Amino acid sequence: MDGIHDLGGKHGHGHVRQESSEPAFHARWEAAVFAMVNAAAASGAFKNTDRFRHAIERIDPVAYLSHGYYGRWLGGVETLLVEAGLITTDEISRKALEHGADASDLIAARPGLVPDPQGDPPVNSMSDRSLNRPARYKPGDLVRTATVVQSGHTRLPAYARGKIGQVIDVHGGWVYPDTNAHGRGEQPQHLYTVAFTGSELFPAPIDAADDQPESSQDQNIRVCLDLFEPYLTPATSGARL
Amino acid sequence: MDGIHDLGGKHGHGHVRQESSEPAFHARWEAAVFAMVNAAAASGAFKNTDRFRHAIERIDPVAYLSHGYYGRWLGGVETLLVEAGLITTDEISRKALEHGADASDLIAARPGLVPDPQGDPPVNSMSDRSLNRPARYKPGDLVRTATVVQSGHTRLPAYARGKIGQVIDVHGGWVYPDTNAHGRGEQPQHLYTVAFTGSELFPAPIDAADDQPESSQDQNIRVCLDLFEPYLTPATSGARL
Amino acid sequence: MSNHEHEHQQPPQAIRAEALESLLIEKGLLTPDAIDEVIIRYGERVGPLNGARLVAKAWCDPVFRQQLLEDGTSAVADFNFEGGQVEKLVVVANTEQIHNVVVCTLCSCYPWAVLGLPPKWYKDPAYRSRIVREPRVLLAEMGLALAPDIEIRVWDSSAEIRYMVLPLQPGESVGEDEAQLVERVTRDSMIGVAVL
Amino acid sequence: MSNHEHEHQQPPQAIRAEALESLLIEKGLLTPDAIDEVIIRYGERVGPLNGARLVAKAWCDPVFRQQLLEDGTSAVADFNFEGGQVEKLVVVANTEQIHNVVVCTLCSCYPWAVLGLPPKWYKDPAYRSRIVREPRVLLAEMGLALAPDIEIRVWDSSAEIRYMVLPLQPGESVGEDEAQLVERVTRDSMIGVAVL
Repeated sequence: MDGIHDLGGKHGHGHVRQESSEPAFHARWEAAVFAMVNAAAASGAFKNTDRFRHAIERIDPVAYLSHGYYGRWLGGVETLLVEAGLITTDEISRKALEHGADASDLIAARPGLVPDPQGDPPVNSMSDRSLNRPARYKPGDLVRTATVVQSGHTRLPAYARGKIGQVIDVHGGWVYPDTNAHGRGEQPQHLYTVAFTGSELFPAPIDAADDQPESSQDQNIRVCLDLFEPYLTPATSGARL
Repeated sequence: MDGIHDLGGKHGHGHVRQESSEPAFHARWEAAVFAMVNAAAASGAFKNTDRFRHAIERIDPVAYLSHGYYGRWLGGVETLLVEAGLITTDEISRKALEHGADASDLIAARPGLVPDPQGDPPVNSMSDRSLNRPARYKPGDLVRTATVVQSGHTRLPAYARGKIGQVIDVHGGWVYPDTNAHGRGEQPQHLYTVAFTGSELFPAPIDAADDQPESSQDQNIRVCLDLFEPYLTPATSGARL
Repeated sequence: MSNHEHEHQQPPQAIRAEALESLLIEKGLLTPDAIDEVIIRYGERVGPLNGARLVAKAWCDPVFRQQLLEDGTSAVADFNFEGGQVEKLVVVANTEQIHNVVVCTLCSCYPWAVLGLPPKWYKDPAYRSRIVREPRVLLAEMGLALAPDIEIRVWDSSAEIRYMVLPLQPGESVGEDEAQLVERVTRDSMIGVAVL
Repeated sequence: MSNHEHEHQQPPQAIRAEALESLLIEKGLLTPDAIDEVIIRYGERVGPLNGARLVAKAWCDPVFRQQLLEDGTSAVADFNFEGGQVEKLVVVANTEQIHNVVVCTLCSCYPWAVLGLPPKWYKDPAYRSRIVREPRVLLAEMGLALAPDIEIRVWDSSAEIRYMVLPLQPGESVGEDEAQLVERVTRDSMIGVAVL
């Protein structure tokens, strides 16, 4: 999906604000959300992390940008608890009003009317899976990434689509998030680390004025991503690293 | 730029909410913003619409999605008034507190420390310009759009980058927003209407399950955009419409 | 609590707009009259009635219809509509096979002089994001179910050209005079999210 | 006004989290103990000290260093760190020519078992959007100015592999023992937004 979560390379998000002596949790409610996500998994509201990640991707875009990390988790887990039938949106909203919420407060959760099927429980809690088929690529191979991805959850970010990179590591078979998030099975795939030049991912603008050099023209940057085999096709030419 | 404003094709923004008997303005402040934008232009805070559009693109992304159309205009005009030195951010914030604002309220404006130069005033208030050089393309020609654009303002949306379409109309020379917004001159360019198939812009996902047909597979959709010549290169093959 | 609720009747951007208004008035950059003028101009004089007059005339007058479709800008010039934002007007005609719909994905461009100011939904993220990707699905959600064999043409207003849809004339209206026909034409039919 | 201010001390998502917490407790899906356990686990037992121990050992022990870089997962196994989120660990070493930095642009993946929970900025849009596009500019803003001839390698954690940076040992620390060296290693140096 082309969602608000896919932030790599986007403009306009301002400056990084570092804190000194930052605590693990800034408030008790953040730890409560953490515990509730664990509890939701234990109660069967979701069976794998891919599904939870996708639930977060589906929350309200304004909430995504403004509610913080645990606010995003909260929206995601509300969605999954509601979709699993363990709780209703009305129950949460009524309780929130009792706790002093404003009726106009932004609600992050976006439960679907017809949720994806849950699918089978994971074969095991780890994500690596042995595969009988050989890996299609080996270190040094040039690959081109897909321009189009699944309409739901995917782990190929928009900024790395339709780009040529070089395989630098091969990791064996891993659960495929694109299907696993939607109850369509683990469908394990070979996983590769692929390195790209910064200028391949973010080339110089077509008509940048000479007096406005973009940092993307920095020739000494590599970006590496871990990509699943279905995202890749062989490339015959392209910058070797 | 790859900003929050570039909404075409993005997922997660929910349902369209239509109103019956909608007024021109929902509140007096919306009309006040409209008048203030006119006043800012009259006072020289900006000299062309491209610059104003880009100021809106630069506002805070959460404000962009949540403050509404006139809220976006407000952020844009605040930015331009501050950058022009007509008013300070502090003055606005102090006055807002007097008017009952919360200190924690989200501020949309994002004035730059070193604003772009204003550039020359427009040759005339219209945007079409006669050009001595001939148009490179004619109706029927296949063209491919750029994958990369200016780092600032541009009118080539992300969803239409790196795509093949067919020229269906030729409009003569027009002021080029990509330079005009940044005080780098009108640099008029030939303008074309280019038609794309829906499946060129939004192809079917690489591994969509058969039971989840995406609407993007609808074969009976055309999307037409008005594109400036620098965005285009000749294409030799591609779906004719 | 009532105080709290009262304060929340105004969204923060409204409070900030009022603050900027009083600052600009203090600095002599804005007159209160200018606001009233905007309200009157776009509330009364500029609106979709202008577009409706064009549509009704095009239905009645084949020569005008042809002129409107071939060169909308000059066809409209005689009407002396005010309202700006239409430097070049392109009018696209619906047929039995083709349905047109207008959007501006990058901001909210709209042909003010012929349709007035756009409705809120036209400017909101949901419409701008979805109409180019899944127009048939979205139009159906908005109440316009189009058969799969009708081609949908989406016009994304990415430059200074402004688009307006010429809707099909309803069969039952044939024979009505122009003034009656004007009454039938809705704003939404000229954006392309409805038919008549 | 004081009532109003009081209500605003809690952001809406905090209120909603408390509401969900009491609902889940009512329904028997959550015990209050579970929250305390999370606070103790990630506040005390899981944190960047684990990673610092790895780094200090790698600085002192060339065999361990090689094992850590070649197969981080098994090199770390003996430490029995708790905390999850490190099914496969890849440790990337800074050199005089190459500087490494870690991000997760799509969510906020982070090697919990060795670094604890990530700092807020790691999860916020500014870092996630900019570090892949303009790492040299952003690192300089964050206080780490790298010469143009130093190659920057950004690791975007897009699958289940987790990355940790092995920083260069400060020259003045050579000869210190492992316990002293552990004290020198900062969380930020293991993410790659600082050097030592």
